[in-house]
Amino acid sequence: MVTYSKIEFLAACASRHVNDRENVFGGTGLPLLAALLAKETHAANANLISEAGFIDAKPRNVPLSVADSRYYYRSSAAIGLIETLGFILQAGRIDVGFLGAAQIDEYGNLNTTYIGDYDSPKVRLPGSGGGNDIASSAKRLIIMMTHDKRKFVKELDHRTSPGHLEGPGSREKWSLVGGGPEVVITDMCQMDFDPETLRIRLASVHPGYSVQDVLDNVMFDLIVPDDVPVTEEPTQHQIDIMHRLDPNGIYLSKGGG
Amino acid sequence: MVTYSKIEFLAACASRHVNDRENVFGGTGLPLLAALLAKETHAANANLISEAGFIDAKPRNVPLSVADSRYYYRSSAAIGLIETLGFILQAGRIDVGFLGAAQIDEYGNLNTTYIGDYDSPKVRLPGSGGGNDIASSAKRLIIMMTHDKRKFVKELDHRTSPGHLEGPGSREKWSLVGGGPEVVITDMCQMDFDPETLRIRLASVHPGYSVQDVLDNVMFDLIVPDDVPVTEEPTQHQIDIMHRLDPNGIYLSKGGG
Amino acid sequence: MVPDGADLFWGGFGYQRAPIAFSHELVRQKKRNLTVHTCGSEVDLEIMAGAGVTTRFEIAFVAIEALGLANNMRRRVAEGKVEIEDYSNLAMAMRFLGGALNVPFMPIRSLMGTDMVEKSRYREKKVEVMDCPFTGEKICLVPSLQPDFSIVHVQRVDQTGNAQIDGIVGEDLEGSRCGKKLIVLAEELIDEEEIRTRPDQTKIPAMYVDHVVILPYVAHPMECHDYYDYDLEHLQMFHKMTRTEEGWQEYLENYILGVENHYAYLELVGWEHLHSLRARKPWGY
Amino acid sequence: MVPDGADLFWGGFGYQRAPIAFSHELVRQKKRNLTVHTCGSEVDLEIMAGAGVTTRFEIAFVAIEALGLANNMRRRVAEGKVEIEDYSNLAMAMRFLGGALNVPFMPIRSLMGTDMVEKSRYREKKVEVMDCPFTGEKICLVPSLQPDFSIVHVQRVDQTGNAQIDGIVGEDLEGSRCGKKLIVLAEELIDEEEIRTRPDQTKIPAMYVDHVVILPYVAHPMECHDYYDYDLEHLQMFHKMTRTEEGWQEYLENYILGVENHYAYLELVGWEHLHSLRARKPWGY
Repeated sequence: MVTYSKIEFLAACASRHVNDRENVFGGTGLPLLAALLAKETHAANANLISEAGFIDAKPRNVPLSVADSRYYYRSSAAIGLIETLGFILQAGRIDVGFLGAAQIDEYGNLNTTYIGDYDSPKVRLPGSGGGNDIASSAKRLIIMMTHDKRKFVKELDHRTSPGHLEGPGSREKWSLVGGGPEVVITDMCQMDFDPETLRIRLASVHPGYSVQDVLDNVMFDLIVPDDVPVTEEPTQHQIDIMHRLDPNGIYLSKGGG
Repeated sequence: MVTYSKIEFLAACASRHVNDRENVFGGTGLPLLAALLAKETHAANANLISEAGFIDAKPRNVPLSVADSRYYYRSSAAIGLIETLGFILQAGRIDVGFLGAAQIDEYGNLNTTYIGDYDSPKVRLPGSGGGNDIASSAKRLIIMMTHDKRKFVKELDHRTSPGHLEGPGSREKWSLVGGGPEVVITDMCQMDFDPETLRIRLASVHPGYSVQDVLDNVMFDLIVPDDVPVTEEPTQHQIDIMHRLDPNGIYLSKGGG
Repeated sequence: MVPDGADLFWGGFGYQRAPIAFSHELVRQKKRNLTVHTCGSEVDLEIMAGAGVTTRFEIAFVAIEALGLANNMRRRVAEGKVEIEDYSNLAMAMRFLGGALNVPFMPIRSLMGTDMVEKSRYREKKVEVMDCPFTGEKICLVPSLQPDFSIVHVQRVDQTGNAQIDGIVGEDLEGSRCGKKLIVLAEELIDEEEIRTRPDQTKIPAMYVDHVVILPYVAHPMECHDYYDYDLEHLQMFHKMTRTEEGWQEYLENYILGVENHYAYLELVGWEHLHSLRARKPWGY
Repeated sequence: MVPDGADLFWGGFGYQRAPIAFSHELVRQKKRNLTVHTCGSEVDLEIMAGAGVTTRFEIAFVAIEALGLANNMRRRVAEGKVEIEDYSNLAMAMRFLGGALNVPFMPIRSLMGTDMVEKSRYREKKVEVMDCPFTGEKICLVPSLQPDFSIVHVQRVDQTGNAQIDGIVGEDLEGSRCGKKLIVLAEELIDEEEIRTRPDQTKIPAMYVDHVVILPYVAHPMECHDYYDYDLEHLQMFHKMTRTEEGWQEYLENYILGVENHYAYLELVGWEHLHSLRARKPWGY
């Protein structure tokens, strides 16, 4: 039996959502690890892009920042933000974007800016960064979050990035370029979106968790299909590659998603 | 006594309108020769810019095109059109622009596009190029034309580039960045603009021409001040420099302005 | 590859990196009803207008600059065979930028107060002058362009399509990104390793590129920075011949239709002569 | 040079070419009520927010990325001492582009449908959503920025101000052109001759530059491509100390207020340690 950490599980899980030859926004952290893992396994020709300006990157060490020079050498171009977020992303050329969030609602809308009231916020979070842009314009959006009841809320404290907004037709109303969220990956489960209502739906639960565990940890009505499979586990091959990619455990030794 | 050709006279005359340390759009032809002459005489630190993307150019041979590689070596930057026409010109950073025209009206509006009716034009001219942009946004505009009655018209066949439009307040109405035409140099005279009405006014006549010659060759009411001086002639020094700049006579041997 | 009726972004600016070889090929393949979008091109536009390949142009400028007017274009416009929708250089460059950014328009401060706003050929809405919602000023919106193809000529490209440009870029960065398909013509093929050693020298990443054509002297008789100078003799001959329809037809027959392909054209021009045009260091021409 | 109350474009992106030394100097000179405009900066924003130099930010992002949240900013916002007007990275980059182009706004396809459009702190009009006059689609206009000063950190500059940047440019090309005055901080002075030999390598022409400052390790503890890597140890210490107000005050006293200038700061960090961070070829870090 393969043994793995939570981080390794999540990275392997996320990596399966990257297909070969796709244009992927890598960022940092888990999404980057997932994208690099995908490139080392089933998606060798995925084009890893960092919003800071790096295109087709093949970092030999894991970057800590989207602007990290580790993204530079052996990339095929190093330009700037107008290139990546404008000419590439806004023009509809990004297949997959990854985002994290502090809060998500049942339509996959995200909050990465404030906890508490906007006028006197309790906690200032990082803000949108390129998040709103990616959520607006990437063809598919993969959301990665730690699973916590306070994060799966009926009402966001602040809507930073568009998911499916108010449901069918609402992204079209604003002529958003991208297709919106496709998958939400947490440390308990994977969720997708019901094609009819565009509301979050349970897709698979991770080994060791039950459907009830998930239901106990969301504050909205989660759609649960009749058949909920168990999420695929990482292979030893995937784990070995991750340790080669991050030999110093910069990401692998971290606690959360 | 200094002997000079018409071209040499006009280039010397135009060069006096370039001041040291100014940012100048050089283009090709006579304006370029004038700008280069200015840099070799009283305006060594004039910043010669070509709209194709060259900044602070010091060509060792006279370019035939705004994009000519002769503009490249020993310039301080070689970029592109968004840089020169957008970041530099539209942002109000160009002190002096030069334009020619097939027709000019009494407010200094210019036609460089069509002779005849727009719907079935008799002659297609080059069009605006960067002309409309330069006329809109350069602080000062120097216009160079061959003097011909059919060119100094009451009504343009086509208004390609803005002069003082319909007179006082009309450039402001469109929030144009630049100050509009300052001087018109022809092979007969120099004209400027009456500060009250912004209509063309005779400023000096070239040696060999009379005020009446000029009046006979404009189709609108030219303002003529009481005292019209004779235009300064080129010096031998200026002529020598021009011949050094254009040893093959690419521009100096040409017929017209 | 380019079907009749397609619209193109046309790269190069002035005498620099003009995709002349591509215009020859369009003529030889007898393409019809193309629309060309560019700021200011010269011999290539003359060829396409003269040969009846392109019937609509959205451009800012056409002439051979210091050499004089565009004779073919002048004749074709007078004959009513070519329509030109006139913009300024900044307007066209911004229209390509807007297309590359995938926004429907871009704001500029030119064109206002002139016939460039008032008169249009075939566009329903050529420009739109609006009151700025932030400052109240008048501002001119120009419609973005996303043509079927972008045609761009560069110095070097690798196997995968990553392209490097020396010297000025003109409007080619925006232009190469605004088209639905991008065809890159390059003077020289370089190894991917060379690209990946200096990624900040890549002007057009491979992800934009659909087709690559490697040919020498693509721009002849125009110039290609660091590679070759313009051929003044040939240019003057071209300009002189186009003064009459007969002269132009003779040039068309001799140099374009009468040769099988670009190499046969270069053969006709003469390799020794071409070699004499090669750029000298450090000037680049 | 920068007066109290001024607004600044702040260069660098993420860990790359952050003008840390300039933020230190603003703190030492006890500047107040500055407004900072940038996409995503990190340690420098923490320093300016923490020390009370900057009270307003128009930004898209603040955190130390992989290392975690921006503790100082979080405290100052909770205390009501700092106001943040939130935009996205693309929105900010386009605001700088619009400022550089001297047009009052730029259109983007982000922000719509979210609180980024609905909520604002102090701007009367933070964005404007309009119907496109060409296509009828909704489009979001963001107001352009032309701040009093642009602060940009580059690798090399010549005597006259022409600057070269290695690696990514982030938003610094637009940012360096949008400010009313431009201050360039460079790691290295090079001769004008070097610039004029390769003009297409110039990222910021001298005509935009008002002041040049030459200092080594301007970005420490962040990185500068081809010059030095980030100082992970120092970064982690910084991030750990900022978790409490006391810890931050201690850092502020030790590393910023307690040293006379940038060289004294470098002395404190230690030249041998700094030397160990120097970038290796061909990686650039």
